[in-house]
Amino acid sequence: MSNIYSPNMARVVEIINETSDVKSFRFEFIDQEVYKNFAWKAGQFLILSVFGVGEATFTFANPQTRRQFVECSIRKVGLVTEAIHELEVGDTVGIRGPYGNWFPFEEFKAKNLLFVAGGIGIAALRSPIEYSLDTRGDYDKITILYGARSPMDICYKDKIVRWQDSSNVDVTLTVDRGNDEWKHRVGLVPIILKEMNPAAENTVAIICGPPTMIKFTLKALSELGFTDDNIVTTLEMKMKCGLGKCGRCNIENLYICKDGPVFYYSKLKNLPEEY
Amino acid sequence: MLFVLLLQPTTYNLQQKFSVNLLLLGMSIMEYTITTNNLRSLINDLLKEHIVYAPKLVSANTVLYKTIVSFDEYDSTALMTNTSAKSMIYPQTNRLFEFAKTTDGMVLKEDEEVKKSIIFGCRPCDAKGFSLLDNLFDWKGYRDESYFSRRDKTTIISISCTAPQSTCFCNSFEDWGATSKVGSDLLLIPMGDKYLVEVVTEKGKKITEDGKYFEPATERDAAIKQEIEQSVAELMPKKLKLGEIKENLDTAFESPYWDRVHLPCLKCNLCTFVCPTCYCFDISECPKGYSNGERNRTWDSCMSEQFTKMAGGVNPRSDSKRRFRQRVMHKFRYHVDNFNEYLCTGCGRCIKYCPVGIDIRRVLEGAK
Amino acid sequence: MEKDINIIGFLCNWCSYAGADLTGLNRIIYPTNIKIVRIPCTGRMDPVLIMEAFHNGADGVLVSGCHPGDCHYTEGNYYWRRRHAVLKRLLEFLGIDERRFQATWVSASEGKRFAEVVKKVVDDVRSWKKNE
Amino acid sequence: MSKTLQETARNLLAENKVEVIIGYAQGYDAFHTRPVFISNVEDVSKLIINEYCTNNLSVYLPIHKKLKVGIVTAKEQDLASIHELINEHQILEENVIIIEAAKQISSLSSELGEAQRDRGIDEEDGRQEAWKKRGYDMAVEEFEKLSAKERETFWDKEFERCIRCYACRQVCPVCYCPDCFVNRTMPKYLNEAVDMNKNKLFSLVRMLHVFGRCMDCRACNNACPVGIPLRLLTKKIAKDALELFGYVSGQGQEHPFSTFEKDELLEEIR
Repeated sequence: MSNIYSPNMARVVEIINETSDVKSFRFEFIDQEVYKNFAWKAGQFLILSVFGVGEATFTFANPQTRRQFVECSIRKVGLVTEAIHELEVGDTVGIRGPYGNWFPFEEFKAKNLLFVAGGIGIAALRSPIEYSLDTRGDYDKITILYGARSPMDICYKDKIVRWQDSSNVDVTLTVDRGNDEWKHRVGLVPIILKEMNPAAENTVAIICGPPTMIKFTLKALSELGFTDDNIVTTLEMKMKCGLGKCGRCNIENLYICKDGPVFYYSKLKNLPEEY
Repeated sequence: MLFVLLLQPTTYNLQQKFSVNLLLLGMSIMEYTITTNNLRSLINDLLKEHIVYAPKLVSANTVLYKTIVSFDEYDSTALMTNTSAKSMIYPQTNRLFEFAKTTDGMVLKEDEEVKKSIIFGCRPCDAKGFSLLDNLFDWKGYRDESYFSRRDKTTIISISCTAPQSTCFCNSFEDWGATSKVGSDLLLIPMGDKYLVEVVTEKGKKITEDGKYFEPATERDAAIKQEIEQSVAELMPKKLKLGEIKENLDTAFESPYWDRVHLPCLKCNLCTFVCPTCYCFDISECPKGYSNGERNRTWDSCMSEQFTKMAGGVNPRSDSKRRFRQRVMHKFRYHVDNFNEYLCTGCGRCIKYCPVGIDIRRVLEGAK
Repeated sequence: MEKDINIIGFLCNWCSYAGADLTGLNRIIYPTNIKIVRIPCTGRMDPVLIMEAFHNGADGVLVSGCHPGDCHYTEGNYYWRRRHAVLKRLLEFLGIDERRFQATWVSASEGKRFAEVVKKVVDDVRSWKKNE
Repeated sequence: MSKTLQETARNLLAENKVEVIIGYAQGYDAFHTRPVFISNVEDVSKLIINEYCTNNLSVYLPIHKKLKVGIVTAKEQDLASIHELINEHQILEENVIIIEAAKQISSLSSELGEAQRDRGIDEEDGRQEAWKKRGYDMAVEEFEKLSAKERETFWDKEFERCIRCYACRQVCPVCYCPDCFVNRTMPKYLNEAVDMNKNKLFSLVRMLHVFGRCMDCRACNNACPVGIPLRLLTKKIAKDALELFGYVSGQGQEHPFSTFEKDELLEEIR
């Protein structure tokens, strides 16, 4: 396609109900040639179009090491996501991308990894988590902390079980409000994080979640002794083009769609809080 | 001697003389003159193969770039059109593709070839806008064909300004004057009953190559040109110290200055829509029936609340202050950091048409 | 074949829609040019829908509700009568021919009247279209 | 004139009666003014009042409804807008102090202003008078005499060049909805793609929304960058309001759309 805004056609091949308002969709490109050249890295995003409704931005939920299909986990929040939730297996959508930067795993080598996810933020962290599990030998200890509002809102239940089974991986789950069957922890992510008291030495923290959670998690991490250049986060912004042209996702002169969405906190800290 | 001889008024066989001329002097003479009558004939000739956009009076006090069918529709008296020329190449609603659900699945149809066009009577400030857009739409490894397909087929014939308005400040920009050529393909400088023609690009040269309406410029013409430049420069308002302003803006993000200065702004999209350089856009869907539709790129404005509002309701630039600051900062700081040029041509439309009289010159000068 | 005219009818749920139903039940023949949209009450009629109908190619719009005094919600149609008066004048001011936008009262028992109304509207719109 | 105004403003600020004064200051040249927000006594010298004060400053009142504001009014319509906003409970009467320059600069008498403050002219005459004072002329009647086709062609030509910058909406004192119908996505009334029909739809629906609330202050007409004669529409709705319902906006009458009479408009719908 000559036009950089033209999407490639893809088909919904599988829909997984994660929670009451989150579904995971698996897409397959209709043109296999397109898919061969469609290489992404954990942390990047794509733009999905539902024809007749519009486009929206989503992160890849599966890493490049598991590329049987393209997977996105999508929460129903607005016009486009609502239309996506209406999709059925076999429906056609448009995909363009991949856009943005990725998690700098080459810089994480031989380090401990600490993943902290809040709410739907787990969708953005699933691909780096699974990528690190697939290249397990490169890193030391892997710790995952995932918090959701309630036990009903926990995504990827079956995958989490598999993550727990992997060797030398520590998974902690927490919810804001538990119920009788809930056997894991109860409490807000930053508080649980402090209770876990992970060693800051030789560890990279990778965090994603709602703005308030990120704010307090950053505070907790710095109290635990994490330095700013050992914290990585991925930002969410309204984007339309993904190409650094439409002019809305900037923080100062950086465009989240091109210079982000993955940022070291040391860089982010010096930017004004316009995200 | 030969030089003087060649400058005798010629009325016939110009083309041949030109080629001789160029050869003999061993350099390309890129300046011609054209009489008003010949200009009329030239435009009417060009109309046969091109769509010609030119300033046209559409209602009292409103002059806009419109397709013209003859030279007579061109309004030469208007100093500035109400909206900028950007919509000729970067239309407000720009169809990216059409889609249709067929038995073979979803089919995309991109627009067919665009026709050759000419923007005639463009002011240098509008023409400069295109040179800024060119850089933007070919940035970070993505070349935007939906823009360049039009841009490449458009020849811009600018006519230099003879007198600035009280809102103009194009002289604040480096190397800028009434006869600046950036972005134009041909620049016409009015000199009484004729125009001095400066050829800027290959595209412009193509138009003069035909040659039958053009005469080579004389030394006297060049002198008159200098006089005109001089007299227009004198009429220009005082220059903004943009270097200083940029330095001030670099540290002004958190400044309480923005708390005050945004107050009169009512957050309409006017300033960004009439601007020759504001490029921000939205990609939107226009459904036609159940299975067909088109996807458009439409102008969007950092002034509107919806611009950055996300589906969940979070809005990084939710209040008036942040949006106002974004516009100023983008034009005079962020864009400079990325492209080393200001995202402004000093046309002054945002000052002239702002319903609440916000003067970006004053806003910039006060920023600390 | 010449493209026939299209009319969008916005009928109130309680009177005119039932009236139109009755027309059908009684096997009264009336022009098929009208496409019916059911609305809760004429008092709830959104002018945007009327404009949308015109802009999407409708040749005429008919709004019909309960007779004054018979409104299911007691007074919805009185409010509509006021708004209609303004809307009609404004549409005419913008150049929409008066024949193209019509309003009427049809009760649930007036099946025959509904057919007559539609016939009249279709004739009016046809006569407008002819002179277009 | 400006001196008296500055003096009044200085006193109001010095006595802490208001937190901010919204007035007019010199614009980019001698023929233009701009709205200005003054909260320091030192800045009052910026305030001016002259015949170029065309903005209707009451548009800022709902935005700053929590502040105690002193507001300069330059024409009768501005005054009427403020009272309309108070009537619609958008602003609190006690938060607003009106500095009425209208008396000083316009040849119109201040009677209307007085009556406005009392809110409620009941006699037919008073309304007629107010209507005339706001300078409605005959152009609407003349325009109505054109044929439907001519009218349509006229508006098509005008709205074709609308760039939908929404300046007309933003400068309008009574267009204060936080969520305008054009910005809604469910249902999506207006597509982002700009075409003449939708431009027309926007203006028509805006006119219906401001029906009976528009003071004909000309703000939208003046704001339009491409010169669409919106005043023709505002005059038309004002005329209809008077002719149909004997209603003049800003006079404290009940809005025609929120009331009705059983035996009126009998010829309208049959």
